[in-house]
Amino acid sequence: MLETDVCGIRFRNPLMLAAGIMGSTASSMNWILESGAAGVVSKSFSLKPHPGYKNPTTVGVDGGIINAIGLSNPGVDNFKEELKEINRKDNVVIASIYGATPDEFSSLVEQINPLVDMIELNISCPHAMEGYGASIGQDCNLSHTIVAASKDASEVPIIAKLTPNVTDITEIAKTCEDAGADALSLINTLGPGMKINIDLARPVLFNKFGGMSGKAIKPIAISNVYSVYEAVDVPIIGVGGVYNFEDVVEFIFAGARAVQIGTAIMDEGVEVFSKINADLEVFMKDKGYSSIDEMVGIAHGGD
Amino acid sequence: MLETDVCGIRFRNPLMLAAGIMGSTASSMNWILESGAAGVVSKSFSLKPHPGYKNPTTVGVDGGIINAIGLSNPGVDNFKEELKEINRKDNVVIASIYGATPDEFSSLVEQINPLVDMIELNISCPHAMEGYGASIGQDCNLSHTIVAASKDASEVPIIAKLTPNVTDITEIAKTCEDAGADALSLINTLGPGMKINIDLARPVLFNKFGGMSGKAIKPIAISNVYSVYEAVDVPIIGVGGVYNFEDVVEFIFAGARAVQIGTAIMDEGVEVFSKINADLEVFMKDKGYSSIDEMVGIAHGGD
Amino acid sequence: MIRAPQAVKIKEIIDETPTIKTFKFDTDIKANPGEFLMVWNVSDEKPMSISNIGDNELSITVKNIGEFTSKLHELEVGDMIGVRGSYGNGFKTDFKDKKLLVIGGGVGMAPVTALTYELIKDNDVDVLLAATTKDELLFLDTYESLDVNLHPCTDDGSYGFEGYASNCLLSLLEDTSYDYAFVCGPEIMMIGIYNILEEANIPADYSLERYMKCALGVCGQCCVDNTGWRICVEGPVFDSEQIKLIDEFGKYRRDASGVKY
Amino acid sequence: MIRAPQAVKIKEIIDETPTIKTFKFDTDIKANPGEFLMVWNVSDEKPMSISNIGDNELSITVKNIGEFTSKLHELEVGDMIGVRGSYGNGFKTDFKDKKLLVIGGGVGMAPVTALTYELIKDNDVDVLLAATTKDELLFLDTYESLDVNLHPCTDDGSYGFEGYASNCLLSLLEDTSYDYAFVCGPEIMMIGIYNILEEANIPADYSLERYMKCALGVCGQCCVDNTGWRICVEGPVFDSEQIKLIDEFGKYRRDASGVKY
Ligand SMILES: Cc1cc2nc3c(=O)[nH]c(=O)nc-3n(C[C@H](O)[C@H](O)[C@H](O)COP(=O)(O)OP(=O)(O)OC[C@H]3O[C@@H](n4cnc5c(N)ncnc54)[C@H](O)[C@@H]3O)c2cc1C
Ligand SMILES: Cc1cc2nc3c(=O)[nH]c(=O)nc-3n(C[C@H](O)[C@H](O)[C@H](O)COP(=O)(O)OP(=O)(O)OC[C@H]3O[C@@H](n4cnc5c(N)ncnc54)[C@H](O)[C@@H]3O)c2cc1C
Ligand SMILES: Cc1cc2nc3c(=O)[nH]c(=O)nc-3n(C[C@H](O)[C@H](O)[C@H](O)COP(=O)(O)O)c2cc1C
Ligand SMILES: Cc1cc2nc3c(=O)[nH]c(=O)nc-3n(C[C@H](O)[C@H](O)[C@H](O)COP(=O)(O)O)c2cc1C
Ligand code: FES
Ligand code: FES
Repeated sequence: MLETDVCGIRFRNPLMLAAGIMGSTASSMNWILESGAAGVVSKSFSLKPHPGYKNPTTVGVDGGIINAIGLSNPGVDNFKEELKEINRKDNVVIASIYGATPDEFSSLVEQINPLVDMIELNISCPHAMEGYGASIGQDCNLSHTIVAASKDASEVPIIAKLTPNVTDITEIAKTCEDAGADALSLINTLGPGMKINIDLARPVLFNKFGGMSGKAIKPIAISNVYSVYEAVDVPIIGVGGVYNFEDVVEFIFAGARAVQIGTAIMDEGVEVFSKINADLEVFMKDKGYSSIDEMVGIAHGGD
Repeated sequence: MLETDVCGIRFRNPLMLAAGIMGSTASSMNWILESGAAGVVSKSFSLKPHPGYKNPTTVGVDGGIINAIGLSNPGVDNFKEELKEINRKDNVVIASIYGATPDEFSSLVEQINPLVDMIELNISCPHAMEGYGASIGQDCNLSHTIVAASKDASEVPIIAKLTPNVTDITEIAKTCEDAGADALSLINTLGPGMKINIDLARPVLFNKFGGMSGKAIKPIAISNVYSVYEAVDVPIIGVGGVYNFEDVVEFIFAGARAVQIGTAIMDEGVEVFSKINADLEVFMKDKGYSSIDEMVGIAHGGD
Repeated sequence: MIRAPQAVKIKEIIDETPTIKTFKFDTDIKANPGEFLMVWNVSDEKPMSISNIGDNELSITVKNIGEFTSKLHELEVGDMIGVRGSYGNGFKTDFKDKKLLVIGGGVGMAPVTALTYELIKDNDVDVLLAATTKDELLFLDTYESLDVNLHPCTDDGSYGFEGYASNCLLSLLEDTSYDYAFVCGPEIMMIGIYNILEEANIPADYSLERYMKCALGVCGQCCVDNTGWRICVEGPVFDSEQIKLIDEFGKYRRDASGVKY
Repeated sequence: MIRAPQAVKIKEIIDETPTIKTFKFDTDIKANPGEFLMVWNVSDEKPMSISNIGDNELSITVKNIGEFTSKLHELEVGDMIGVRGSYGNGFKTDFKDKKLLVIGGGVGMAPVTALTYELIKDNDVDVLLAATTKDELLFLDTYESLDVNLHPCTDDGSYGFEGYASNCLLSLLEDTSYDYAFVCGPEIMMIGIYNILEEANIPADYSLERYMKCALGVCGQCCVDNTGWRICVEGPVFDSEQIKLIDEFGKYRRDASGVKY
């Protein structure tokens, strides 16, 4: 009863791994799949290897963490070797990619198409270098060009991952839909945020600013999913502070067809996937829901 | 040693009450002043009485609350009676006002000028009616017009209160400075956010969306203060998730000359002001700081 | 205390009087007598005192006086409502072997009834049960079966003492004195009672009502003059010493906009 | 465990060898042997094992091998650093009346030294202390004063056994067997030791190093093939059964970009 689909791609259950969390190696992603996730989104990678920022790249705050990993990755050539080792049987494998230009995106898309079921475009990382990440997703024109170029080059569905750090997320969502995105995932990390150590009188992160994730950002993510659901027709994947089955239901009721889980793994371990699946099934039986499909967006209905 | 000043206005200590929290009556504001705050910002009021939204107007979430009170207030005529009763001796009394047009703002400013030490413009409430609150503060032109009109009409310093719910807060900050704002306060509530009750499958707030406040938003507030400090020359008042002296120091190091406290009162009681003042003094002595002034913005310095 | 509504299923509805119903539901919310819940029916949310505290079970008792309360009266067993709380500062309960007086007017009997169950364990309790007319005497049957000295009182004399609660109180004080009293009812009634009890030197707890929004102590909507106390945190119950400082008691209150009336 | 750096003041610095220093500081962070801290010097942050666990006091022992570690070596008593942790899964310590063998190579003695203090309380402990040369034998004086059977070993024979730690281990195994062993050192050394211990059927704990970023188990930087385990959560210490499943052990690792080398 937990099956769902996102633009025609079937998921055993609505849970997948969020980009950038334990997603750099086939080994860790296979472990996550064995732990109950129906799909995995890889760490975002680019054409060339990139070391990311110096440490500290993460710091804990009330209700979550802020991070500025800086999109470190071994480059597409190395990453293809990882993608090949992911167990695709019954699982959905999604590559997250990033770049600065339409050409970079389409080149990445072409190279990985045969190895994955879907491709997520990271146009939303709030601590990327100038020209990357959210500097794309905060600009409608840039977003349109990048999504359109990726879609043209792709044989698999394209997901545009959105940043909440804009004045109006529905505008960008509609732009991405117009440009051909098959689905949207939201939200990437919030802010940016900052943590200052008061004894050393310095921002903790090497990059000073970092994106916020975890429980604290869930209300913002839910609100964004709810708004975007009313603005677009393409399916939505909810991300941001999912820790338990209640959170999953909240995202689905707001309009998501599936959710991604990241920071919760820090607190709950990889067991979080099987735990949520079990609890979600009990909830659905209790309430008389027989499919995820019938639950999607119902918080919009009525009065 | 706790004294500070914001654009020439002297505060006994860097703590003041944030707008909209226990700020609807002279009685409650006097209580807050007696509890150790050096200043109070009133609930935002408008020309005419306004009942705000129906309940639920607040709901708890991890790390804080989301609210959509909807700017309820008894109108300027009634509010003037409250302002007159606030004990101004050694205290800083700040009126927060809102409206939709430059005329509304300047009319409010003129009426209350004699009763207050400063005026804060609420151009940042994320759950205000269309045309009010953040719909002003998310638009540079509107912000400029409103701030300039208020400044023209005012005999006391004008504070523009900024919303974090924009693509780039420094842009709005610079606009407000250009328009004549004497100081900036940031941030107003974050988001908006949403809480859905999964048993009733409905957003809890009557207005569905509400602004988020409390601990959870502090990293975003710190980051915004840090960025705006590098973008403008006018003094900054930090707001968002201040619960203890460490939070105050973090804001000051990021660039704030004073802070406002709201949601913490829910968890810590009105005693939060005297507690923080006492702890802050101990911290300053321990570290050898002799004034707030020398602490402002030091997280920007060095390496 | 929870700050987001918890959905509960109404398991029993009791028609108390022509205008008052009690709703019972299971919940793990813990409460003390005098505290209240914010009750959400998906279209509005309002404060209601807890009228009975059971094992993992609470009751509210609602008088139909307007849009929200009339919608609550339409609810049926099995329907769901949202509740959050419990909020506020309740009645003093640490009494032993004392002569106590509980005074409730109309639906004001709700909070003091949860209290009475507690008080009668260790004390000698008189209850002054007031209403406009016999049919509106709330919990009359319950009180008749409880170990209390019951003094019913109706404005029209259709049952018990004829006259206002304050008159009834004066008559009780003719031959009895009390160590402590507990009062809840319309403010116009409570101010009369307060004057009498102060005169008689009987300290008491009074439960007040003001317009509520957050119930969390932040919005400031419910603050009273001149102390600034919040009905939702420092109240709704105040003792005689505190009531003395609440200038607006019995005089005025503020509506949803904050306008005095 | 804390997730944001706590500023601590260095209260003592010990020059252990020409390349290794120990830094002692007060902290309320609680730790077990084998766990590590992320150490922040305001310009970078890197993992360091806890080499000694005292009352509200921890030590780290740092070998100067690059930019960060050489900056740490410039620190003076009274300077502040940031530490967060303690992280990871440490050594097994629930042994009693057992014959145990602790093997450390170079700065790999750091984590096993915190462990040895724990083990010697209830067990008979042999320590194989290895380094390239006499001057680099870490904690030699300490171990000579401890209640252990010390087996120093240097590559160049300048002190104790002459040769690699693996040769020394083979010679020890000629006349002794052990219930359990604990190993930390360069991976090239550990793989040799692992092969010998497996052959001899001696179960053991091995402490691994991989490039660390978050140390919180989220970034995925430190995951090993083929299990996917995180060195910062499931590690850094793994037992023989687990090591068997870590294919990359002794073969390769990944740099900050994730490129294998
Ligand atoms: C702490 C507290 C405990 C209460 N306990 C009970 C109880 O046990 N049983 C009971 O029947 N009633 C109780 N009330 C009163 C109850 O909240 C109101 O009767 C109800 O809100 C009326 O709503 P309505 O829409 O039916 O009527 P309306 O026509 O909207 O209002 C009628 C009157 O009710 C009051 N009221 C309306 N909205 C609110 C609000 N949000 N907060 C406070 N007062 C409001 C105002 O005085 C108003 O004039 C309590 C109130 C408070 C403050
Ligand atoms: C769990 C763990 C515990 C450790 N305990 C100790 C200890 O007790 N004492 C000690 O001296 N050293 C310890 N190290 C190694 C220590 O972290 C490195 O020596 C240090 O990071 C080198 O930094 P550098 O800038 O001086 O050298 P660089 O020139 O930057 O690097 C030299 C080598 O150190 C390693 N290294 C660099 N950065 C990191 C990083 N962020 N995470 C992991 N490894 C890195 C790499 O293998 C690199 O090739 C430990 C490492 C780990 C993973
Ligand atoms: C350490 C870390 C690294 C991340 N890296 C990426 C990334 O490479 N690409 C991306 O699109 N999102 C990245 N994210 C964002 C997450 O995918 C997710 O959108 C966000 O963390 C909110 O979800 P959560 O609260 O469940 O973690 C990263 C988040 C964290 C915490
Ligand atoms: C219940 C509530 C009402 C508020 N009303 C106002 C308001 O009227 N005007 C305004 O500028 N800000 C208002 N705010 C925002 C606060 O002043 C403050 O900016 C925000 O809550 C963040 O600070 P905090 O985390 O300390 O509460 C309100 C916040 C809350 C929680
Ligand atoms: S109802 Fe908001 S402070 Fe009491
Ligand atoms: S260092 Fe990030 S998961 Fe281990």
